[in-house]
Amino acid sequence: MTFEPKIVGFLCNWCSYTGADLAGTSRIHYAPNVRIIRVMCSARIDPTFVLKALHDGADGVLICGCHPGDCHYSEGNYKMMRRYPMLKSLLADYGIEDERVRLEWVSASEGQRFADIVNDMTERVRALGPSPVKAALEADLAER
Amino acid sequence: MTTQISIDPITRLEGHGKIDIFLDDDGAVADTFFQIPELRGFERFVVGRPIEELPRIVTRICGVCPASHHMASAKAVDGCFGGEVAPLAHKLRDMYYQAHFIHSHIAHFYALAAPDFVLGPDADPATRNVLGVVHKVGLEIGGAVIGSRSKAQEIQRIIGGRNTQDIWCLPGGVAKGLKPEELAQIRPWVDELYDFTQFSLQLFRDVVLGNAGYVDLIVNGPYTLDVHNMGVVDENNAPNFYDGTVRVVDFEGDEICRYKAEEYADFVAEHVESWTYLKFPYLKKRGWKGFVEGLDTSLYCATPLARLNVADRMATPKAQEAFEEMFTTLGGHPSRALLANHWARLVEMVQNAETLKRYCDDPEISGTEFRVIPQQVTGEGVGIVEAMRGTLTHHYTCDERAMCTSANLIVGTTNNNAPIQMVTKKVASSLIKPGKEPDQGILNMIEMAFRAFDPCYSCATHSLPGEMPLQVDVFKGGELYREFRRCC
Amino acid sequence: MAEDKLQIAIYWGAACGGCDVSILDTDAFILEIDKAADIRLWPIATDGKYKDIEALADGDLDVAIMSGAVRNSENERMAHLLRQKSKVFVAYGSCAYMGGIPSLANLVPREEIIKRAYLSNASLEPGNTTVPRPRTSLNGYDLELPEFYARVYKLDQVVDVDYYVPGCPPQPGQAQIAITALVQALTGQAEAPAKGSVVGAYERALCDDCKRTKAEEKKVKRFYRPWEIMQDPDVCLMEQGMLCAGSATRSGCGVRCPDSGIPCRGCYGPAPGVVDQGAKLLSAVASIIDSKDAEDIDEILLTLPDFTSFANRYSVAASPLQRSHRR
Amino acid sequence: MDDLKIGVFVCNCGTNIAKVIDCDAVIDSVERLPYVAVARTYKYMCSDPGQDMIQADIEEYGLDRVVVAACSPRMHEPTFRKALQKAGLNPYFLEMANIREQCSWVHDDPVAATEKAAALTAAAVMRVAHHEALERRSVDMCPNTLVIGGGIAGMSAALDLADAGNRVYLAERSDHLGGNVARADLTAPYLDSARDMLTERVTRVVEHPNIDVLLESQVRKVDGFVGNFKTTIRAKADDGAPVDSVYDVGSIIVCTGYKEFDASRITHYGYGKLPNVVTSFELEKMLRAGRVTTKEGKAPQYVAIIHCVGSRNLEFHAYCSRVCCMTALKYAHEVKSAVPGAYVSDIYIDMHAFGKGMEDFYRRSSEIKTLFLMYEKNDYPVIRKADATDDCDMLIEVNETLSGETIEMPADLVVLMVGMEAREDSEEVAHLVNISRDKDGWFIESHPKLDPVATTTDGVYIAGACQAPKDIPDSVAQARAAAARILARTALGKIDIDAVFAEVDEDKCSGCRMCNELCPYVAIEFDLEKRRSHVISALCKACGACVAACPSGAITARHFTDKQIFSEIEGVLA
Repeated sequence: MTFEPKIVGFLCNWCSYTGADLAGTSRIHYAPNVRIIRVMCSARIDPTFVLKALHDGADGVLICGCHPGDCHYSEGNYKMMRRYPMLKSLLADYGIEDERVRLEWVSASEGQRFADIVNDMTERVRALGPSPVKAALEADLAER
Repeated sequence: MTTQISIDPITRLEGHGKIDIFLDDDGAVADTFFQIPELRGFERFVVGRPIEELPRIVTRICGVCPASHHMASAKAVDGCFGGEVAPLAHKLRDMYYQAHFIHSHIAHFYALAAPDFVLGPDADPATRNVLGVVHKVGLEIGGAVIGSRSKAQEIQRIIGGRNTQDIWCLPGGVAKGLKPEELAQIRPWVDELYDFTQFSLQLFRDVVLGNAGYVDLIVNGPYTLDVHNMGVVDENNAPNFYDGTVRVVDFEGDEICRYKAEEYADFVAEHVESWTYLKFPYLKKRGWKGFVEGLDTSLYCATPLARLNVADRMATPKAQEAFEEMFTTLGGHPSRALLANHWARLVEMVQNAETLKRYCDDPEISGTEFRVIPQQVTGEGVGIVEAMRGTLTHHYTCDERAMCTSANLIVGTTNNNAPIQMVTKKVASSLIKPGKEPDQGILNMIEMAFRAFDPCYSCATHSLPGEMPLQVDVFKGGELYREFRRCC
Repeated sequence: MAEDKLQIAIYWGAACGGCDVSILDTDAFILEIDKAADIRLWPIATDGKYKDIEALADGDLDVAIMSGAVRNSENERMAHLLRQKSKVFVAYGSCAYMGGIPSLANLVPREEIIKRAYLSNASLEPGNTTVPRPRTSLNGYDLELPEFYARVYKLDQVVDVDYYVPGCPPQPGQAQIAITALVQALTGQAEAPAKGSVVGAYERALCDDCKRTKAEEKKVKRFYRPWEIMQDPDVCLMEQGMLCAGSATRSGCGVRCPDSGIPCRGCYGPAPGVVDQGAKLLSAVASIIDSKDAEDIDEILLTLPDFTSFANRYSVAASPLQRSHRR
Repeated sequence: MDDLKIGVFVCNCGTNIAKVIDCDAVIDSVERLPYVAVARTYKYMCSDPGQDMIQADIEEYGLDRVVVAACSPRMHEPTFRKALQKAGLNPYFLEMANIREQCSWVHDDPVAATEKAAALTAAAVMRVAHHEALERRSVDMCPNTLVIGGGIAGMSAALDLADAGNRVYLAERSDHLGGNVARADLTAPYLDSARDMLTERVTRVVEHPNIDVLLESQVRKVDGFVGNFKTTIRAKADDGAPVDSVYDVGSIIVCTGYKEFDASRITHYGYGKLPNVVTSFELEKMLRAGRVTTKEGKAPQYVAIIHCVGSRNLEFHAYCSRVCCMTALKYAHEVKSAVPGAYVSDIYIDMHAFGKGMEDFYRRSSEIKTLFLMYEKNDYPVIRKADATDDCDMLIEVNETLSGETIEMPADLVVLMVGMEAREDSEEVAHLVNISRDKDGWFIESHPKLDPVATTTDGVYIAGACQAPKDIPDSVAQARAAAARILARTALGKIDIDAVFAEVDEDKCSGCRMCNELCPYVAIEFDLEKRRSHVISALCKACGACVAACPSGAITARHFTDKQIFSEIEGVLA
């Protein structure tokens, strides 16, 4: 059986979530692996959410916000833009492969782009295999 | 059939260290193994960290002597930046470190060593503790002990911000200076501490030297080892705790070698045994020869006594008087009498107090030029200080962004790992003989040997703390039939 | 042992001993504890018999205070034993509470730790290939060492913990407050804190107690390492570009580090209710970076290397990921 | 929370959901979750019977939380919130799982889609358990309005508001009213005089007792929130020194208009080098003066009009400027009447003749013998100086697409139909009033279809060409729509504030001030005495930036709390 990754998506309400809705209204088909959690703005995405998702068994985390300059709240997405490289280096130090966590800008009109991103990420995470986090924490318990 | 005696304060007990004594069929000691069961891996996990953070990370090797690690680390880090340090910072660090030595030595002498001497090794174990000492010498003195320790701690705190888990040193200096009002605050305490060192020496004279039995135990007891001595000295061969040259002198007083911090790896190497996590340092040029005594041995002690053994003199006048008195009593310089370490601590404390006084009188001490901004990253540094428990070496390398690329530590107590192994066997062999079964005395005797070294396995394993709780379990035919325990 | 006295044990796991020293540093308070309680076990300071602890019925100890993390099988065994014998089990100090500095080792594989210590450093015996092993058979003697686990655990990953006292080490005054609160609760003089509470610390972050001035404009164009600039002793360190974890760290330490010119590194742990101190610090610090350009942001972040060891200096084991997952 | 009762309602959406997702399987999987008291499917949950079913179940089972798994919450969240409210439940006790737009419509594997739908529904169930009752609140509404920009849009909005009896402050940067319309001669398609139209407006505005016209004035600062703004306006006083005055207003309309594209940026048209290449506005000026001539003062025999200068190309602006096509036709008429006998050629990409009367206008323009030439996007016509032997000043080479041939047209006067651009101060204005701009610099409306005059900042409206290129009727319509929106609110005297906003727990706030500068709406204030930050809830738009950034977790996002999102994470991964 092929491995089906579970990816948690955090999407801003105004652009990316609407873009994902547009993919729906346009009947653009894409991989069913991303489960979307809606937040008002990508600036609301606390890096803790990403860590928690990985801890709870996510194989990947996709973060989407409005394109730079297009934020519904003027500048919220810049906050995410700044957190992202710091989060990525933190995750690298914890041994999480680069492609498991991804930030993309998706506007309300980019249903196709959203679908493409989901497909691409699903393939990449599938190629990486299951996230090592849950297994490693369970192996730790077994050692004791 | 082999009988196994486990002196096991850790694995099945309260502390962190374990001695296995194996008896032959006749009931004589066949071999002993002193094991340290823990490792924490500081040398590895500091790699990749900003090098200037190391002085605030490695302090967690030991909560009993964090200041020593902080200082050795700070100096190694200075080296990584080319070594330029504000001259005032060196003075302040040295001053701070004297205060740390004083409170650490007070704690050791009064809480750990004094019970043996003040109350006697045969006293009821229940009273052989610091409270027993206070009762015997008087409550007033007990108050003075606690007060002096706390003053020395407070001096350290005022100078460097904290009196434990030190934070103060930065590359090129220190993070804060000593304000005139702070100096004014500590000045009277320094005088009181000096008086307290004189009081302590007098107490030692009265209680210990006044008792011929004790003197005999110190000078002639089983607590001697024919191994060499290591310590840091200044240009006059007087002890220096913060900075200087490492000098190694054999037990007859001849210099074997001296080296600068950055040369340490040419002179010292560490031997590994698979049955303990703690390594065994030895003099590299002589090679590892096993746990042997004698002029040819490559083993050495790094203890307060060893420091005075390698020194030709003390750096301050009152300490010099005390030094002369001690070695005269011990029958000459150097001395192999391990129990004289307690006395050596008191002698050192005098030098610490006198040095503190000198700094208080230094007109530059409350200046503001306490740090320079490093201009270059040179990538490697070795910092050596004398920790309370022996010569402490930190060696770091870093990349051009000043991120740590390697770290190597040789810790005070580690230096004494082999001597502790050996004295353990020596004491055990003198106590356990065919037909002579071990009793409660084995505890006291082994404990006294350990206390002479004041070993700190927190430091040594970069993991475990504190003083030595002990338990002796005697096994015969695989069965436990005697057990003796004590925590210190 | 007097019947009406509280029965207390104090113990260390993988610790430096600083926590025990912090209790000793409460000075005269120790005598008060001594009055109110029988200290049945405290390796650093008093006599106590491990076998006696083992012989106790479950719950006979009123309080067990354990410092240190769990690094090996021995630490874990003792944690279980003390938990079993005590009514109230306290994780004391940053290591017990969050893994502490020793849990920085969780970012490194166990094998590399062994390798660095015994096979590849500057002062090893030339040609050494020996490494310590759990079991050694030597001249017919069997010697054992506790098992060195793959990673460090904080105490509540191993046993059920009732209360936490943060700090590396806990500030003695706070330790005194925490112990007093527990003693009063156990003797019916006060209400017990809710299970799982952090005691001996405040509810707000360190900035609340920090005397440095804080301005509205908190923007960072580049970060400075503490040695790179001379700092203004009166102004918020973050505003001077120096990473300081104070805003993401519970207060209670007495602000000793920032008061002495050294940025907070977070030893008192996260503010109440926060899951991961590091993630919160990250989120806050990133937010005040003064740039809207991805490349520029990368440039700025070059001035803040190894953020992870600041984010979780004392709390790698407590972070959601707990350890490196590199394969 | 122990006695929570959650109802789960899974919508089939006819077959939209049910044809891919096994809704009964979703019910089976969520029924087992804690607190779920009832779980049902229905054909159309949003229909009246569907809503009735939810309301009946709320009553029958004593439900206190409701999950609807259906379409996007952006579609029907208000519908179901109302249903809850009608049944006596707080509307915020609803959570929707989006199993249509983000599931049945995008996945074709029924098994995977059903599994995902179940996960999304489980997440909604776990989330809704942590929902809190939230109440909307109302505050007084100041009836005054600040209109920024005295063009046709600004004046039209001002008049409607003032006619209703409300005070209007009309701030204009320049020394006169009228904006870009004041630069035009006639208007398309009826060739009415722009001047006449404008004069009527300007006179009424200036004379209106309820309108304060503030010329040579700039808005410097906007504080406060909807219904209660404090605006600082800097005016040039008589002696030239600037004076700041503060005006209390409840609403703001931004009507700052556009600027024209700088034709010299397209170098190959030779604007600025070839003297007889002019912009549309330069032609307007000639028309207004009643004299259309070449630089040399001669009447042009050949006039060529080139469309889409700066618009509809890859290099400059991809968008259509909307008014140029019809303006070009207007020029065809006006040139013919100003220079009888002139040949007019009209070189275009596509002829955009949308709107009332425009197609007729196009036809009439053909009838007056305008020569229409069509060129391909990005295949620009090339203008060169004619030879001395030619009877014209310039020659324009066009790859004409209808004929498929390359045609060379004579020209004495070339008119470039310059497109519209966002003004260079649009970023500054956006900052001032806290609204967003799109990638071209146009202000963004709240909803492109349903809410075209409101913005993301409540109480701030946009009208006219500052929002996007627009002609006069559209600008006026939008302006008057904005005025109507404001009047609707001032009529009530109170305004409702959304229940969703961020809150600072002062017992946790350490006063670190990390959040102080983060809020785009300046909703966070710092109490210097208490040393605590505080969110002005009426200003907060609930983006959550400060919530995520607060290093000590002292700020909570109502309806998007950490706990709610954590449970959602657990839910999607369960």
